[in-house]
Amino acid sequence: MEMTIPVLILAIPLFMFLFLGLLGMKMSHKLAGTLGTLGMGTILVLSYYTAFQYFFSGAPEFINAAGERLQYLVFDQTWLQFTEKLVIKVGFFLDPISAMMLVVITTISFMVHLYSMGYMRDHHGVYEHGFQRFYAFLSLFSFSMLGLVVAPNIFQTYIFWELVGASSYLLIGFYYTKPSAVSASKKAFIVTRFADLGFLIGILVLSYYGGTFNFAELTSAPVEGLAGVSQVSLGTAEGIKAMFTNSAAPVFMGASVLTWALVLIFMGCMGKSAMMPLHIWLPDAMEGPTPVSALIHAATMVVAGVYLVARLFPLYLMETAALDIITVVGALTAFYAAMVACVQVDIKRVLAFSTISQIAFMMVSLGVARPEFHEGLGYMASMFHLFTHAMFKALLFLGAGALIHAIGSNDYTAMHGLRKYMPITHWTFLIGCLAIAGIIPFSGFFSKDEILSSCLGYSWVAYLWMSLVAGMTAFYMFRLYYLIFWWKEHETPEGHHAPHDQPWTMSLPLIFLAAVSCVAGFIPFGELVSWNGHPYDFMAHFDWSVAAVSLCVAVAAIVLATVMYRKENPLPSKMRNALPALWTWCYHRFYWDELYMFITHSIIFRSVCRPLAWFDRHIIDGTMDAFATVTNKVSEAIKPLQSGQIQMYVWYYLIGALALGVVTILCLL
Amino acid sequence: MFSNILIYFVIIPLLMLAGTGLCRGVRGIRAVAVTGSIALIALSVYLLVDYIGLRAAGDSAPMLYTDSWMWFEPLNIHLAVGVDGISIAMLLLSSIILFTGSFASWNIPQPKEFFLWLILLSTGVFGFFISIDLFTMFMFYEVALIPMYLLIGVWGSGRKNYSAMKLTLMLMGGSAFLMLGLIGIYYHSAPAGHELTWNLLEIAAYDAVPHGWQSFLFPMTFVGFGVLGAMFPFHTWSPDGHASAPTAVSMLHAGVLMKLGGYGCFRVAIYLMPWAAQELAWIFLILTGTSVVYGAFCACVKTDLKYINAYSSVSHCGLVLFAILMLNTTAMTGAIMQMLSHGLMTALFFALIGMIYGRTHTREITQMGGMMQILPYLSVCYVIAGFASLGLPGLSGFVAEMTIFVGSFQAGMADYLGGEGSLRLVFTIIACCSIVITAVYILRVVGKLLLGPVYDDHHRSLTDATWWERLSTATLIIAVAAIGCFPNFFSNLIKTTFTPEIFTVLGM
Amino acid sequence: MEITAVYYLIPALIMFCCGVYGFITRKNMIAMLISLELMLNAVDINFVVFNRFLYPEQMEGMFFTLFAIAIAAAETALAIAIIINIFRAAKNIDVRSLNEMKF
Amino acid sequence: MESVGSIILYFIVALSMIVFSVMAVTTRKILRAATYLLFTLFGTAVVYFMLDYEFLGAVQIAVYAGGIVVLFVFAILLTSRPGDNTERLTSKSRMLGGVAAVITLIVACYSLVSRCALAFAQKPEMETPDMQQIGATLMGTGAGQYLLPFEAVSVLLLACIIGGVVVARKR
Amino acid sequence: MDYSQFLAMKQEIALLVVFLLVFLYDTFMPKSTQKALPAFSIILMLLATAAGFCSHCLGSDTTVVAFAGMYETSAVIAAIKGILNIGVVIVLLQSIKWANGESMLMRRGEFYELLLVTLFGMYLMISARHFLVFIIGLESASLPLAAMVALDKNRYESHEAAVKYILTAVFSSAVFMMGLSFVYGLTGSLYFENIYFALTNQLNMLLVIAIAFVISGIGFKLSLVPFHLWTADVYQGAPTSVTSYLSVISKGAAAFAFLVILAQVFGPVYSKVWEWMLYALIILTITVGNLFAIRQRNMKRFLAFSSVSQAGYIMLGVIAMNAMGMAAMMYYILVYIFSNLAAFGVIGAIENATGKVSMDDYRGLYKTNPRLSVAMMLAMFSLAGIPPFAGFFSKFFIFTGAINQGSVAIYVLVLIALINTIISLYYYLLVVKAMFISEEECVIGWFRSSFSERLGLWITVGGILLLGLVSCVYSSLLNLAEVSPMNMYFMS
Repeated sequence: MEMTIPVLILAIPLFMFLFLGLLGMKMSHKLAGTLGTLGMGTILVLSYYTAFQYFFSGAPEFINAAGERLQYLVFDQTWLQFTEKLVIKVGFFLDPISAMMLVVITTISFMVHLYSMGYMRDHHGVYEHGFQRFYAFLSLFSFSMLGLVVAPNIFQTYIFWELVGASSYLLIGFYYTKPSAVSASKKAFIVTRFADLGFLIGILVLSYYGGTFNFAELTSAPVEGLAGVSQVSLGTAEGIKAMFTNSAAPVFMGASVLTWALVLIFMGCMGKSAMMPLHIWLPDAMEGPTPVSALIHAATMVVAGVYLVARLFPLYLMETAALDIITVVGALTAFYAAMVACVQVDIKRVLAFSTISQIAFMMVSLGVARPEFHEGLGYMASMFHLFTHAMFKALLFLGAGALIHAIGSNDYTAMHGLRKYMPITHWTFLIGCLAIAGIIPFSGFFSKDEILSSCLGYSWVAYLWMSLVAGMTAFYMFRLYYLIFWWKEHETPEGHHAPHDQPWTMSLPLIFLAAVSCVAGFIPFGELVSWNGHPYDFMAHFDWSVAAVSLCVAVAAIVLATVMYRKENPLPSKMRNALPALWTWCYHRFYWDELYMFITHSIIFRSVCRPLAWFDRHIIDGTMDAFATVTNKVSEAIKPLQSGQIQMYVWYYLIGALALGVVTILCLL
Repeated sequence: MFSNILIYFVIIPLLMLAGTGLCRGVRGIRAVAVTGSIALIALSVYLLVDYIGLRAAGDSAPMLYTDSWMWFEPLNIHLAVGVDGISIAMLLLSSIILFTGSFASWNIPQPKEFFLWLILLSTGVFGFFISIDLFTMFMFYEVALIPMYLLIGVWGSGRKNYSAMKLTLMLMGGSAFLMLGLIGIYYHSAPAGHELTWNLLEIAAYDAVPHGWQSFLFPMTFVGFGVLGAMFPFHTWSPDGHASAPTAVSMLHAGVLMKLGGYGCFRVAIYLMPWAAQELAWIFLILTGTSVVYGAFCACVKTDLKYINAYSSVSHCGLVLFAILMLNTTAMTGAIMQMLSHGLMTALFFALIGMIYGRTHTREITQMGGMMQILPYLSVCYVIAGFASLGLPGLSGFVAEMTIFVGSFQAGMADYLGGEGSLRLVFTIIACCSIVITAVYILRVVGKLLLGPVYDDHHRSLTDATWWERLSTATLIIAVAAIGCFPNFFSNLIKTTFTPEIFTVLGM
Repeated sequence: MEITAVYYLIPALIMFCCGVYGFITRKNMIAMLISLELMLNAVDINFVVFNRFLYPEQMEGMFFTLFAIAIAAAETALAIAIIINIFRAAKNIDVRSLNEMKF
Repeated sequence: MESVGSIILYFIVALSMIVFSVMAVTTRKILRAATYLLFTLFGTAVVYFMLDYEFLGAVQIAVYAGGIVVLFVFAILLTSRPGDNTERLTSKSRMLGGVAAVITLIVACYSLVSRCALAFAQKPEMETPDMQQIGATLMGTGAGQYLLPFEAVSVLLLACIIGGVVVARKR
Repeated sequence: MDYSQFLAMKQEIALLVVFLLVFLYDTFMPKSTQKALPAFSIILMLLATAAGFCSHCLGSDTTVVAFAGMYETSAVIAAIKGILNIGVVIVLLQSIKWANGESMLMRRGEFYELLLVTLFGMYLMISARHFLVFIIGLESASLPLAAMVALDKNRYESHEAAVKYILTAVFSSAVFMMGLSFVYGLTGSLYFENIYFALTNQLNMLLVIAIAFVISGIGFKLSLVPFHLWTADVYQGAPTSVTSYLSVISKGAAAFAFLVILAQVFGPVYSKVWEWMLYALIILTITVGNLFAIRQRNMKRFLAFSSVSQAGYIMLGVIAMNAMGMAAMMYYILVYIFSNLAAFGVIGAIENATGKVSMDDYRGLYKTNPRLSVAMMLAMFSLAGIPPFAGFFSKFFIFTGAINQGSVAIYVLVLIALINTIISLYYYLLVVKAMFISEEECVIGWFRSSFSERLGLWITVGGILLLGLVSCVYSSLLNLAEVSPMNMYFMS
């Protein structure tokens, strides 16, 4: 494969960022938007081409005779050399998941670019302030995200990981005059930064023992005869494990060092993918423009954590303890987020918690994946779900964006009964809901079903738990759906136009994504993506009993939602009154934010920073000043020596001379 | 004497001094300053290119362009010059910051005196970086320190008298220890039968300082330079000093002068006394490791922009010293890169703070807000500087910090696995934590100062950057980005310093 | 009974200490000067005694005393001139009034 | 072994020297102090005679007793006004002076006496230096001869004369 | 009797000739020509200096011992005398305006005569190898000074200072001579050489007390703490020219004489007795001098305490007991002469023009008198030891010289001294701050100082700038020191 296209995939968005960032203000809004979109379109085409090449060209560097998909290193440039072995390179790495991610990212990104052309202007067609900047940041994000997924080494991942964090910061804080947006962006950045600390230390540990940053060397074995081509191999991971075990300190605080490294790396993933307890930034991140939420906080960036775990999956397989931790964290998060999503009022928050929950699904899926069971079905399921989720969640977000754009509020109480006014939005949103609820034949059904299957293979507790969460997902999504589009007749406030559907730039992405959500389930994903590249016939492992059960659960949940929310009725408030404590806790998201507020503000800020600053000013600086003060004081104190009386002078003189003599005598003789 | 290129790093500033002294009008003075600093930049770039060429051609001497002229014959004091990659990087840094600093003080009152002192200061800086003779090094070091007093005292703001005095006294206090250390080194510089020498390279080659003396002289020199490197607990001059200093002085001081500390620690303390550096590193590791997080925590609660940045400098410079003490190539490379990076970005910070202060007449972030709407150019620059400071990839901070962390971790693990205690490891991890805290205080400032609604409506009438301000900040941003995007170039440049000779000297 | 050196040295030392005492306690400058004379005189005795008792073969101590007397005379003369001078300016010669300059 | 007469003479002289010096520094009347000083100086001269330094004794009487004391008396008469020829000493200054004097005395005496060979040396026989010898020593340049100090002290005396004149001159 | 021995005393004789000529000029020349007396004496001094240098350059750089060991001169001694001469010339230059003033009309000639005699006394102190000569030198160097201090008849402080000076000086010399009498008792000689050999096996209480008394006597001249208490009062009261003379020349001579006595007389008991005494004295001197200097507002008094602490630094060259220390000390004295005279030059110029000597009056001086302020600042920086001014080099070399002694204690001592430089920097910077940083209106208006004052300042500023950077000064001093006969007495 030639280098040109991969280079372009990375270069074009970077160029667009610099171009729009430096010169955007000089050009018209429309031009900037169009250029940005065109640029993204180009990348879309190139990425599709690349992915197509990878999956379907059958070239020897991509697939071997046995039909196994290989990893291919397109290029690898030294960027910064630490030591002989530890070198950060910037490269382009193709394997099933990165090719898949290329498709996901460019698709959603392009849709969002297009959509924003309509979204980022008001009803009179006036573009928002900073429109060019918006496109510049979108380009920056696309660049970073693409760089992240094609990274051939973990340090490049980390670099772009940070960059997506920064672009996320910039985009969440896009409405920088709004204090809430500012604080939300800050929160997002700092929480993920904290998680990245773990990631960084994890990298340090891993690279120290592994002696490399390269994924290929960490998890894969080179393929004979083809430069830059390798294949996922447990053997290599075994080798890494052996390096850890053979070293002098294989155990640290009760767990093996490899486990520590992997858990620390997972900590980074938790931050990025909003796993509990580092999830708190994601709901707040909804302060950003909705297309941003769709792109970054639903489809792409937040799944980077999942992606990274998948990247290092063979290593994780070496330490199942780490995988168990992932499973537990994922399961708890999934349940928690679903609980919270059931009672939220702000539609974007519902979607945000739904995102958390769904990502947790993917995590769980990775956590339960074992080669022993269905040849690592969970891995494939996770990636599949990542794919489908990206599509339908982006769809839902963009739909929500359309609603917000039409209504001017995030609150469903201002919506209700919009189905007649905004038919396109309604139908696409419904498709999204069906997909996420896991109704056959929409895409979510397939991916979720496989996740549940793999859970079953892990333990029945996990299976039941995740099925419950799946049911809750269906419930809250349809609660949302009904509350937006049904419940009661829409009341347009005085002096407002009745809400209506949006221009084509916004509708087109909705329709496209809805269409994808309808059919994506039928993609033979197992053929394309599996943990070791081995093609995987997923229909062969399709567990119809699991599917039936989950379908039943979903339908039941939908029915429940229909009963409760289709028409205005007192049932919801009754339920709420029945369990007031639970409702309050859920509504306040189990007070996580308050806890964090307490920790950061009262403990770190008040009890660490302030005392330290005080300590610095008064004790440390005080000591330094004290040298001066004491000197001055002493100077003042010995002033009487110079009394002006010569008789005192000679007295001191004589006593001094005698003391000199006597002390010397006493000391020396 | 004039055939050596390095000597021009002192001659040009001296010519600038003369030129400034002779000029009458402010235009002339500006012209001298700008011309001179451009000449210095050109010279350092030429030196850089030539140096790389020589290294590529296989010249593996520890220092190139070495030359030595006898000065005080009976004491064997020479005017000895020589550079390696580190010095070249520092020279480049200094000339860039002098250049931008000249622009940042475009409209300073009493320009003649100001530039005289400023250039005198940079004479000291350049002299320090080219010297390889301990005596001349020390002399230039002190030359660079004392103009600070008048620069802050006359052109400063706030509690300038107090700050100027404190800064000068504390730094001179450090140099008092340093002087003792240097003289001590001199008297143990050569084995019996050889002539005592002040020459760094010769001392390092002899490696004759007895261990007992090393454990006395190492702390002396390390603390001596460490004070200037804002090592905890001797950093307190830094917040006050920077807060009171005029813009260009803050830039030069934080950007270049504080680097003298780190450079000196490396070049003198560690290079000449490797044994003590290994044995006594733990004390200073604790101090510097503490100062990394400590400075960051303190910065979190400050509301004066310059104080915040000063504490941030404490944290970042702490990282420099911290990394130097790791005694491994990677960490040391990282330390030097951090010096470069911190020099540039902190200069950028101080330039911006000065520009904002010049407009709003306050540095309290509680008194400002929404600057992004009023001063978009400066605000964007500030955000970039902030990102550089918190270590965003693509800007200089990231590469430096990562190099340090990787290197330190290697050293820490080597210690840990080698059964030599886990101090390095623990403090590496503590130092890593600074990346989070840095993010906290940087974003806090960005949030309060630049974003959000406009705090004071009087600020709405402010005008954005003038051309010289744009030039000054843009230069720095380009430099920051250049290091951030092409780190390997700088890393390799610095690594050329770690010739095999140093490895044997340091026992690395 | 033998009159040894110490028989002369102790009175000389006592004389010296009287001078010290007088110098420190007297207020009148001339009285202080008188005390100083006592001290110088004591020194002279010391030299002479050492010379006579220990080193009779040479005359260094004696000559030192001789010159010391001359020096003492010179400094007394000068000191008295200065004291008279200050008497003119301040109309008294109380040493405690010399406190214009202190601290 | 000394003669009884000389021992008695010694005690008279020593006692009077001590007594008069104590009185010189304790008397309230300044003129009396000068007089006691004179007695002390005479005592000293007698000591010089007893130690066989007749020339020195003569110089002592001539210069010290004759010159300096007269100078003192003139100065006292010039500077004292009726009524203030007595002075009162504060107890503080007495204490300080006493402490200094006593410490000096103790330290000096103890260290002197501790050096036995020096303190308890017996008076050896010595020829009284005659005038010729003294003159030659004063004018010679060899070892133990004092031409240089002699010349130097003349410069000093000249300078003191100039200084005295310039200080004492009214304008 | 060999009177040709006087020929060994070339510099002293040249000085006496100058003295005589000045005396004759003053006495016999008509009133109208008296105004030229200062210039006349300066020229004569210059000639004498040149003669002194020449006589040593022209072949006789070997050591000469005259008067059977009472007097010694060598290249080093000639050099230190030459250094003092240079200082005197500058002092004379700076004092011209004052000496030609109204109040000095009757005393102008006496000022020069007395000054020359004191200088003669200092020469004797330096060259003396016999305690009688030394005492005479000491008295010649201090008694006429008392008269000089009293020269300013219109100021009461001047009289007060003179009384304080003469009474304490005589007291000190009495104590000194008491110490000497003990030394004589112990060794039986007043010749340095004899004492040196007699002391080789001696160590007793009497000797310690004697050494303490001797040190106190010279410490008085050098104003070492606690023998320094007269310093501030006398410096403040004396006419500025006399103060500057006292602070540099008298101190420089005493320092060198001190070294001579300690090395050539008490050398054998160096490490046993007086090394520790000097440690204590140096620490006390530097610290107490600094502590007092901090609070001073009167410039002369301020410089008095500054000179007290400088004396402590000078002593570092003595304690080293080696050629490097000696050279460093001489170099330090030279640089100190230039730096302090620059400071006194400015103070004198301002005092002559406006009568102001308070540091508070100096506030904002830079705006009214920039050149004087810069000269003052350079002086302060040099005194504080800031490069590239000469003071830095002298401090550095004196520390280097001291550490050459090699014991651990000396490192501690130097460290204490170095820490004290920070305090001293503080108060020197106070002056700089007053002149440059204070934003108040200066009470001292612009004035043009006289030619001689400016010339003096130019010379001193030139010295401050060049003495350090031009390495041959120190190098040649060190070369001289290394071949000097005193090396025999230094501990190897």
